[in-house]
Amino acid sequence: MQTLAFFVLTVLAVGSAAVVVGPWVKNQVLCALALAFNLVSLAGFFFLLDAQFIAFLQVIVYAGAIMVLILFVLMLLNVQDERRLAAARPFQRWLGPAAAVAFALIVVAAVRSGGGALRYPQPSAGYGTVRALGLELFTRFFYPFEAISLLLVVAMIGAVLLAKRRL
Amino acid sequence: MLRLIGLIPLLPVAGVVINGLFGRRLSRRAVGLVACAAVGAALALSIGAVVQLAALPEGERSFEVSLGSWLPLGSIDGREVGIDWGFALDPLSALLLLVVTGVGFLIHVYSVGYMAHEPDVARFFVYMNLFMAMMCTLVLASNLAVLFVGWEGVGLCSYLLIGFFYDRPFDERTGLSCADAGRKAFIVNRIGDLAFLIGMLYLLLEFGTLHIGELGRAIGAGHASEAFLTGAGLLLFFGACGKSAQIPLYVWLPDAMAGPTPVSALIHAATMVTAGVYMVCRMSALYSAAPEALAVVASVGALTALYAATMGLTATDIKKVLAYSTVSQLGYMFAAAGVGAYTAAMFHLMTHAFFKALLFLGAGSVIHALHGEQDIERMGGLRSKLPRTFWTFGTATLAIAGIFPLAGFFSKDEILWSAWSTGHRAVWGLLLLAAIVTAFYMTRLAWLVFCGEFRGSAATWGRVHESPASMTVPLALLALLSIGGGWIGIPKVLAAGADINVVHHWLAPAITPVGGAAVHGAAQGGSAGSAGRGEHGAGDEFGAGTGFDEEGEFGSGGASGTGGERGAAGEFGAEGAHAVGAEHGAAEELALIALALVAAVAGILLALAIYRRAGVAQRLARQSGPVYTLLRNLYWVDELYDAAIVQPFYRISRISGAFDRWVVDGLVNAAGVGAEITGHVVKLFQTGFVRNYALMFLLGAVAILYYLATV
Amino acid sequence: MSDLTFDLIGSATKILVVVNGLMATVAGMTWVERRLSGVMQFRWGPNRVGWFGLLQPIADGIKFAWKEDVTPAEAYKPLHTLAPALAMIPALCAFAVVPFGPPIELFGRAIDLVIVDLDGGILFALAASSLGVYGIVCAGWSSRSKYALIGGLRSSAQMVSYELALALSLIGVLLVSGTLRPTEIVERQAGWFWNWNVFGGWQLLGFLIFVVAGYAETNRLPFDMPEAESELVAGYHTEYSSMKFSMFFMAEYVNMITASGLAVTLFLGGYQLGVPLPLDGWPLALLQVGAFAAKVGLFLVLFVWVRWTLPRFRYDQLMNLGWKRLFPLALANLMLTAGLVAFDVIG
Amino acid sequence: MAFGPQSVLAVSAVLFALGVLGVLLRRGAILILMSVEIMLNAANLAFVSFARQHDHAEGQIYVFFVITLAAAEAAVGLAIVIALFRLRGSTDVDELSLLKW
Repeated sequence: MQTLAFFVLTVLAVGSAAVVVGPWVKNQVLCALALAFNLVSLAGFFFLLDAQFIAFLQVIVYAGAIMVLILFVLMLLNVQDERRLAAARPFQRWLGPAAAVAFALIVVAAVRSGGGALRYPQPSAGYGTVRALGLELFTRFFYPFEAISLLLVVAMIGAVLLAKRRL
Repeated sequence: MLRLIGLIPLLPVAGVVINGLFGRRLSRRAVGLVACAAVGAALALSIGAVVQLAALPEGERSFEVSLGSWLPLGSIDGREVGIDWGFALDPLSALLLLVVTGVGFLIHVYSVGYMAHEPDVARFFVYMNLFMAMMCTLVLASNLAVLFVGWEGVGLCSYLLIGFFYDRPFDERTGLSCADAGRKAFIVNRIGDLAFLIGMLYLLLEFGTLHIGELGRAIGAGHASEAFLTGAGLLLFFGACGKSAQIPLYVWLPDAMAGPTPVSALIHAATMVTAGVYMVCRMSALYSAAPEALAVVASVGALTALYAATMGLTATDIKKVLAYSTVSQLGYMFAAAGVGAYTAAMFHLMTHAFFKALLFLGAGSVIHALHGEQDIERMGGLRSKLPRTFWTFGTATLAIAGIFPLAGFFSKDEILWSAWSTGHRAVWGLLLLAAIVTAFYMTRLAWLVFCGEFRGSAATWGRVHESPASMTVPLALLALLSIGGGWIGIPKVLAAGADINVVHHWLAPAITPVGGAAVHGAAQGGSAGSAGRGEHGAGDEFGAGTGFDEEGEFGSGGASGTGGERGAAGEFGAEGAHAVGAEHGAAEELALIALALVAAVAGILLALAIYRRAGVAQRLARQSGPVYTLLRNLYWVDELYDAAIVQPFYRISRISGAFDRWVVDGLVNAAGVGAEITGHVVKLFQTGFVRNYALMFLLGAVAILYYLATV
Repeated sequence: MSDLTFDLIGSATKILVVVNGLMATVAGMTWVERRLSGVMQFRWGPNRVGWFGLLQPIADGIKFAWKEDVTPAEAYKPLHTLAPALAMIPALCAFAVVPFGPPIELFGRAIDLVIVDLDGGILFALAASSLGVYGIVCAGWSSRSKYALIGGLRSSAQMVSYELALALSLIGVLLVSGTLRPTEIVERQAGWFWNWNVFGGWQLLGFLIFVVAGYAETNRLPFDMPEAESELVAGYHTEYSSMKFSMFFMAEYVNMITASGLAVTLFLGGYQLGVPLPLDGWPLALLQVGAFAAKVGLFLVLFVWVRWTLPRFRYDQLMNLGWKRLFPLALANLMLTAGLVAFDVIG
Repeated sequence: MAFGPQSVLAVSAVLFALGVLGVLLRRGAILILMSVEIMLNAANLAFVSFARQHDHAEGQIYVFFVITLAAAEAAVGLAIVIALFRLRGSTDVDELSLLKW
């Protein structure tokens, strides 16, 4: 059951990611939608991993806010399709993918050889619930939490300053 | 209130903050109001505190607060050393505190009127308030470190205020601008302060504390060698020379007159310049234990007193005359401290604060009336136009000349007497001469300004006007003080034997007299010293006798940190010659008083004789020839310093400047060139295409990852 | 039969019931809306088809089905077809966590009348509703028409802006009831009606904000920028016709119902009657489901009422309201509630 | 390969690699931003998996932070893109090779 869900999700996630990444899709709005799909499928992963709260957060913040923002910008700027890859720097074309693949391979190999557990243990009661995370967040991670909120404020101001024509 | 003394320095700071931040937006009157209010509050608080202090029994009239640790220095050879941010109020600091805040307040009020037509008043009052804060810190400091903070602070403020009119020229003879004058004052003070700092650190290393009381006890316990104490004392005294304008560091004070007149009155007459004297009295324990240092103090003081007075004879700038007079009066105080009569020094400090502030303010009023004219050659006959100023100024003149029964008389006479009675006859002689000269040039000044014919242009004469109330009222108050201020120190002989010398009883607990003997010995003007000698065996009896009168009180007062058993010894020494000693001393003292009075009167009459009729002075100047030019050019000391110190310094600076330009900068440039060359190579990587950077980044990441995964 | 199969069947039936119920309500709503608007504007509204025109919705449905389905030549086909579904699905999903009745006994098993009883149900609802925008955006973009595009743009911005206020106004309730599980939230509002969060939880302000934001989220007047017919012909669904259009249409209504359901659940005691009755078992359950339906219905009527009463906002006004009024108000409400909870006044 | 830590990590690795590819191959600034999002999400996945594996909430907390961070990053990034577009009339990063010698 889980495994089935896992495979389905994997296919969806990787596929949508490929759509976003692959230079063969020129239409940026499509890519954005694919990314949104990818994010939702990741939320599915989180559900599978008993991280309810994070899953919801993923959907609300990522799919619901960030992606909408990106879509908004795409439509606002009404950007035309991406042009073909310039042939100017060919090594970019093969070296890049090669490095990326190498990266993935190394990680997978490391994970395999690391010989970590093959199965997840039984989660403790109330794992991944809002309460559990909330407690952690406001006790041990209180200052990081405040810091991140500060970061948000700064980012907001920065965005306004950058995007506004006249202040 | 006593617990609040920590606030006294902070109240003016409030003024600083308000005026400093919003001064430009506030109206002139508001600024003045804030400043005066700040100082007024400090004054009120000080009075309250001092009253409470006085309420305490004489023995424990000393209160300390520590606002927490300031410099925890770790351990110096074994002892845990930490410096607190501590304030202390004892009779000594109380006296000066009252003088500072009181006179300071009056002068602030005066400044409101005086600065009415000057540019950015806010800045002025910010500096003034800051000065008050620093001065209070200095006075209240319970350890030398805090005192030094105040010390430097007032130095800074004095620099700022002297250069207040930084854009105006000041002295045509030396071609200084006001800014230069400020710089001069600052640098000269630095020299002294350095010595002070060194002395301070020596003490710290020796005793592991800078707390004045503890220092006193440690010294009294006699751990340190006398040589060491002498050295430290001299170092500190050199600092005092800088701050209090004594030979050889007096040169800055006359130029300090570049500042606005209230500043001269407050800083360069009444308070800051007396800090040196205060410091010496504060460290009386140290100096009393180091007779050689004390001797130096005395001689320097006496010399300065006469030397500066002579320069006052020929100066034509109204404020400079007063400046020289200040220097010489400070000399007086140091001389007093030098012969061991710290109380006399403080007494004179106080009275001097009154009449000298008054003189300056009067001068300020004159200058104000004449729209900035300062040359007495272009004044005269102002008495009719400025009656109030005239009367107050006149009073102050008599007071400084030492005419009975004005404030100056008592303090000056007391100093003379202590010098005489402690056997420093030479000091006494110098001081007496100085007294004559003082009386002379002060009379000259007063006469040239207020009497005779007006020598300025008719236009100016037309516009002369008496100053506003905000200026004349402080004048009046100060006049009263300079009349009555001395009556708290009436010597016994004049009081028909009744002992009503408040100052001494007040100050005694805070003073460690020479030899640490009978604290109240100073009651009859420095005979404390002789009482000490009585203890040393080689004493002259009347000193011991008069010292003895007070023994009873001392025994009951019992406030001296050290001199307990020695006081007793002094008592024995005094026992025999008590009866004879008293009136013998009295007769001699009366004679001296008379002599001093005669001297003063003589000086005055001489001045009148010369200046009543025009031309006499000029003829005199021509006849005296070289002497006159010598005085006129202030013994060419400035030129001497310039040639001996400043120019060589410049030359060295030029050499090292060249070194810096060619060698140091050369190295720097070499580094720069190297970087540039490297840059030309490295820049090839910078294609400007983000994705290339990303690629590089990725390659690096992969490499690291591979390393981590394999190793 | 085993628990698993029973649960499967149970959920299946529940889903079936709920979806059909929703559809029926939608159909009803179309009629109600038109009749009510008629009343408000002193005209009849649909009154030919069937008794009082009650059969009008069916007629409409048939008509939609029979219409030709036009797709613009320039349109991006796959998305253009997908968009209506994208709009519909989240709307339906969001309702899944709304408890419409108390747990009941059936075949000796307890069944709670909610499709899924999630620990973070409220979050789920928010997530689903936040996904609702994609349908509109895709529709707007894929039809390659400036009207539609602008409609899509507007709705995306509008959604993002108002979700803030919406979520913030919720948090008040969550603080009071100390859980995100809708069923628990409802349970905590049992008893007299003054236990309802809107009264007992001091959430009146939050309630109002929620309602206003809800209107914006569902693109209803006075916030129907995305389809402002006076400016953008019909906004994002300008290029749609026949069933596709009707799906948008239905999606809007389903959204309304969901929003109302959430509002009721969070603030108005869900299926609670508000008066303790000496009943239990089936009758009480039925009564409570009825109460829920009634409350939701009330809200729907309110939706209609507002639509036909208030004029449409200008876009900048909309944004100002969202960011400069509702958002701070919601924050204030949050602070207040937090304070009250901290000092044990409530919750 | 069944559902378990290793497989999930493998998936996250693949996703990350894809994100990297996007950054390397794509030219549209927004697309690059999106690829970065993918990378972030791959990291999140790994985090959550670890959290689950060690039955500890920390990993999820980090994900929480990452998401917040991503929000900030998207806001600023998009703002920059908009400014860029106003300036150059395109979001092609290869046209922005001004900052070179």
